[in-house]
Amino acid sequence: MSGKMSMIQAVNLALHDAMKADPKVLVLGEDVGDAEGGGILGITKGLSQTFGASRVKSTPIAEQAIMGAAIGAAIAGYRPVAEIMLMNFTTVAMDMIVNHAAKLRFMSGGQTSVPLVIRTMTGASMGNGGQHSDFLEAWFAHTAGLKVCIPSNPADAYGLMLSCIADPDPCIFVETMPILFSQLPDAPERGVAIPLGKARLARGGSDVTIITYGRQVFDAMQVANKLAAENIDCEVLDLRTISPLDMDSILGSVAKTGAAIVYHEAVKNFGTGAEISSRIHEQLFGKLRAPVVRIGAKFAPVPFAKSLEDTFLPSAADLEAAVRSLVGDRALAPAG
Amino acid sequence: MSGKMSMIQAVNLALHDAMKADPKVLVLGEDVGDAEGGGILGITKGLSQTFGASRVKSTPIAEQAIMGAAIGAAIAGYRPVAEIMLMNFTTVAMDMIVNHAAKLRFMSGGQTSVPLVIRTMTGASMGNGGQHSDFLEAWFAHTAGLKVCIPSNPADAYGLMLSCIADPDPCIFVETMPILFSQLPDAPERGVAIPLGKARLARGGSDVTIITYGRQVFDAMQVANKLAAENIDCEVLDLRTISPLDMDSILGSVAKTGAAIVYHEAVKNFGTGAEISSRIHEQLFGKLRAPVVRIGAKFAPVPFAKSLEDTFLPSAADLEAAVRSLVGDRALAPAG
Amino acid sequence: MTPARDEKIDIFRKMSLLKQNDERIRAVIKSGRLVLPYYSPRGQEVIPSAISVCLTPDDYICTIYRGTHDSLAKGVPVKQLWAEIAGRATGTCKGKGGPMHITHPASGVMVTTGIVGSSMPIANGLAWASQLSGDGRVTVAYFGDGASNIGAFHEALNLASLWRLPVIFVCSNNGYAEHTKTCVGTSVDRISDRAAAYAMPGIHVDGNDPIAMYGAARQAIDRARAGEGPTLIEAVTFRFFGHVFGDDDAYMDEGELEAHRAKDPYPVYRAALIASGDATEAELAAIEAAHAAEIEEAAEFALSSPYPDSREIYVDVYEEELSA
Amino acid sequence: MTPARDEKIDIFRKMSLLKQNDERIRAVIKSGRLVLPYYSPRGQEVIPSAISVCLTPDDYICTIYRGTHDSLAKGVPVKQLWAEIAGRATGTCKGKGGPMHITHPASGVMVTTGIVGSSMPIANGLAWASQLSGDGRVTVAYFGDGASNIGAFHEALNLASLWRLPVIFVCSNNGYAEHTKTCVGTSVDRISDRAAAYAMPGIHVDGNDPIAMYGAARQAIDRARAGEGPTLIEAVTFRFFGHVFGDDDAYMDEGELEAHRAKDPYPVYRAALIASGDATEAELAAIEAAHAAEIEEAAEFALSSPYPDSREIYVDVYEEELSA
Ligand SMILES: Cc1ncc(C[n+]2csc(CCOP(=O)(O)OP(=O)(O)O)c2C)c(N)n1
Ligand SMILES: Cc1ncc(C[n+]2csc(CCOP(=O)(O)OP(=O)(O)O)c2C)c(N)n1
Ligand SMILES: [Mg+2]
Ligand SMILES: [Mg+2]
Repeated sequence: MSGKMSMIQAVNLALHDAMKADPKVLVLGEDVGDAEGGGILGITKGLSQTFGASRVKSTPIAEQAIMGAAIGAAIAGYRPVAEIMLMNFTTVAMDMIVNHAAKLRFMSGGQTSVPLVIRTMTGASMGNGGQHSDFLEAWFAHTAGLKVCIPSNPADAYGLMLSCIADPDPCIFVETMPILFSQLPDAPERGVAIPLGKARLARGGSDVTIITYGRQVFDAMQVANKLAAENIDCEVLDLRTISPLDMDSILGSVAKTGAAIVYHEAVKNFGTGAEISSRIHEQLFGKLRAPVVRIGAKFAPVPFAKSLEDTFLPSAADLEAAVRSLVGDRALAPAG
Repeated sequence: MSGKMSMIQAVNLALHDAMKADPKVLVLGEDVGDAEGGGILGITKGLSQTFGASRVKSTPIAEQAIMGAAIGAAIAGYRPVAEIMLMNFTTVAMDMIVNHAAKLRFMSGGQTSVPLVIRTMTGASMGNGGQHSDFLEAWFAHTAGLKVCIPSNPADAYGLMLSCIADPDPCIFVETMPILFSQLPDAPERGVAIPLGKARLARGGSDVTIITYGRQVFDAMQVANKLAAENIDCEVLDLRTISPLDMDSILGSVAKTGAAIVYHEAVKNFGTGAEISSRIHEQLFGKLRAPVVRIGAKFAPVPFAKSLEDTFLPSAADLEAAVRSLVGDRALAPAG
Repeated sequence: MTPARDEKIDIFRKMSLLKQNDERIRAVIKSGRLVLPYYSPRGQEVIPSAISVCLTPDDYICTIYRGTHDSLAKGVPVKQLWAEIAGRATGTCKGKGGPMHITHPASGVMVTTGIVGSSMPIANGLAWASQLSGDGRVTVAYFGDGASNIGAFHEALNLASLWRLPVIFVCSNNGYAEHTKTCVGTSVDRISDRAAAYAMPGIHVDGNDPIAMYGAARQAIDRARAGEGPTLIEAVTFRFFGHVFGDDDAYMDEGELEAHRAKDPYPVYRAALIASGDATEAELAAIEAAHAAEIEEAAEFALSSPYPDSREIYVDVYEEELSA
Repeated sequence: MTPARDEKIDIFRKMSLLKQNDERIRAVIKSGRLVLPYYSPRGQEVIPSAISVCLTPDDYICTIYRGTHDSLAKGVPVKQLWAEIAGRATGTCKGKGGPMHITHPASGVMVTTGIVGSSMPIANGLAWASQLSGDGRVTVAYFGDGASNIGAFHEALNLASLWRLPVIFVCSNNGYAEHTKTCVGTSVDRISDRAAAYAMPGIHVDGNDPIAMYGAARQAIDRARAGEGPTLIEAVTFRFFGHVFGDDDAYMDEGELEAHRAKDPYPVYRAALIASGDATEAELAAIEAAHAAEIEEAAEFALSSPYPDSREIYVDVYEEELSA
């Protein structure tokens, strides 16, 4: 892996490579065809031209119909990648996703399976306001039968998308809007899948474990690098997959550092940080210097005004303060 | 409070009393009118006859339309109580609930408000299978702008319903099916509202705090009573409201007992127990004898077969084992 | 198009199986030997029977909680169906799905849903797969009159029309959605008229008349198989035992149920077959007797089958078992 | 019904305000002084202008992200609208909602939604409230052609018809849903024909013709106010600046945009008013000049207004501030 690429290009490349490798891979969603511009951000650009309009279908604005078509085709042996343009719009298709895609394998006693991928985007700080910015991964992680991943870089986006498409079960693939556009390291290696359910050690460290994913990985790395100059050594785990959680990596890291922060963009209350924090406390009770810190967005809808959006979002400054406070505790903690 | 009543009667009475007290209170949903039997379980029986068919409206099977009508009427000054027959059917109305009802006050800068109540039922152990039994309260608790309550007895059901109707914000009121039918203590006192966000001390105790709600309160009381004979003294907190959480009561109790179990019917992974557990660890770090135990359903869709449904559900036996194990720790724990 | 003599007998054969199967299920529930939520389709035999004689075993259906008839008519083995509604390991779905979620891909029964409206969008996907692979299959989506008022209906019919999918939308209009009369929830007199909103043919048919129903099914299925796209069929019928087993009928008009039961399509069709000379009393009686035995055997098989092992709760959540 | 002379001028007055306001917003975004997602309704002035002259200030509307025109035509003060899209504390919603969520109950602008299809079910609720209270109000739900394919449309129109709600469903068919041509997402040629699926009148009208649009609006509003129930209006129009500010137009046919811009309803109507003698050039110029000044002032007001205090994140989540 080397060079840079945008996440848009990386996902586009993954879809291209998957469609080329397997004629059963399909793409559907609003505006996804090339006649419609190949997706509002161009993520599906070129696919309908290359693989034909019958495998890459622009749909009406009808997310239940989109998900239904994807579910049915998946049951019949295809591997559809369905776009729900923004994560907030999954709300109009929750029945299809949760009552059907997630459950049909189980309810059929394993006779049918639903190998589909839901691609969706979200993220605050774009000024899109209350109905276009929510991170709802906690809902899907609470739903047995679904897998959820949120990549933070082009190589992971590419590799996780390949894995999602190859996976025999429904996967939700969340693209974080503010990091979709710029050229980022690392560009993917063609054909290299990244396994689901495995976190990435973004930075090794010994003092505090920062558990994060998506755009927040950048904040974490920034804070870690800044504090390294002060001899504060953060370990950064990029979860990549939210469900299933890579508990081995999480517990291994926190057992070593003795302190953990879960840092995500979703609202903190009842967010994924709660599950991660609870599991760490359950498994490492008595081995932590301090309680696990959860940092997430404020318990409010996403506001429009820039000033409020900034307040709403968890920030690198919040993270830095949390690390400092945990490291302050370090001195006071009993040895071992 | 004294005497017995069924939860069905209690909710019916609350709706009746609220409609009588305030002509702005409306009821809508599938089959809710008396021509349609007054609700599939009779919870809305007599209301259309007493208050007129214009205030109590049977609707098409169209949960988005139901919620939309409730939201619009609420904005215009009414207090609709909308039934979404089963909690799994909220999946077809999530946009209305989450993107609209929950957010319109905030997004309008406080100019509009949405004082509505969503009544819904759910619960496994009725043999209704994968699409009719889910507890999804974690989703709604993760959504700023909503309040969520799950009563465990007729007096609470009555009093919480009055509070939900009077509340200036959207409330989700969850009726737990397996405990709806039988005559239970205590019958409500007419006109007595139970405040939202306040837990009920179902049983005082000094050894372990069991934090629970809904049907699981019965298991908790049964276990507590059984263990009392062995001098194990459980405190049982019936949360009544899941969001906002009554952290004062939770922390006060756990600070006293030094050990806590969160026990709910929803799937454990990413469930409400995670939030409660994390908060306890955050606030009472170093003051717990053992990590907070979370007991919830297995990470699977709700199965049909009775044998599997029993395996799926968290049980009094699980709870009892957890209490015993926490009390075993008590002996070993440092004093204080 | 009218059915050939063989097809007429086949329709009767299915009707006999469906009717007796339903009667037996209700009897077993009543006896207390089984506990399950049961949405009897009794009275609606003609619709899936006539449709299924026009389908190949490979064709797909998506149906709903009231779909026992639809599944059986499509070919789900009676034993496995019984074992499933009894929650046994030998059921179609190992007991995990239950009566509302019968699935049996070997018979083309791909999805049975408990969520009103949801059979239609998924049927589209199955039909899309057939269109892509050119396997010549058609997909039937069964649903009720009440379901024609939910958003999924609209989205699915629009998409099917745009994509010219080989799918047939079969609305069994039985006059009620739970306890709500069709006219209370449905703003239009004929649900089949809604087809025009999707530039799709809509057929209104007496769903209790096997010959008319066969004609409607043939027309729609031929059209779908020819690649000409979807059809909406509204088949008018009635359910004889309320919404769910145990319901009262207080919400019905006085005498309404009795009037419909008096026109029970089963004896009417049986008598017609004999009167027309298509069959003899003895032939039909033999069919019925065979079904009675088959159903009896299925019930016993189910009731004596083992319950699923509790470990099954961890199986089929994902293909690979994940550690909790 | 045709508009009286005063009403004709009022329609023009609104069109002038809307058009210039849109031009100014785009100019300010282009200049970099404001950053916001902006869905220009330029080209669609006639629809809300003609409708709004038929509404009272008390009447309600629910509109969508492309609803700036709709809000202004209904009476939202220009200053507060500008402050809202600029995310300032002085905005209609204290900067919390932003351009996609303009709300101003004092003008009857009750909900502006960013979710396709969602204006309709909520409009029903407002109309239901009016029906209950007998306040005589009507509610207008604005939405696009693409929105006519989503489930909420179907559910809302069915309910409105059943309950005879005083609501008018206004579909601005501008030929595209984002980058998708109407015919790719909509199976029926005329969206207004879908009204028949709900036993509701459907009106197909040239949404760029103020007189025709006025007639359609009057008819529907009078009907609603008389308690006769809802109407679906399909108003054919075009958006001159793509889906969202900054879009390219690669998905459009060659020359399509230019052809539509050449038929810009604003100058056409302006010329017609003068030609018919309903107004003089000077009168109309004076209206325009006044608007130019008003908008200029609003923009300055917005740009010089303070940002909301960060404490506002905790306010309006609930009526009472809850401790996190
Ligand atoms: C989305 C949703 N809402 C409500 C229900 C509850 N429900 C189950 S069956 C039913 C009535 C359906 O009526 P219809 O479509 O006419 O079919 P029928 O039962 O008459 O065969 C309702 C409301 C549901 N299962 N799904
Ligand atoms: C449920 C939902 N799906 C998708 C979107 C993304 N989206 C925003 S506007 C739009 C196009 C809407 O087209 P139309 O209804 O014709 O209105 P127009 O924008 O042309 O005025 C889409 C797909 C959304 N906001 N909501
Ligand atoms: Mg029905
Ligand atoms: Mg449009």
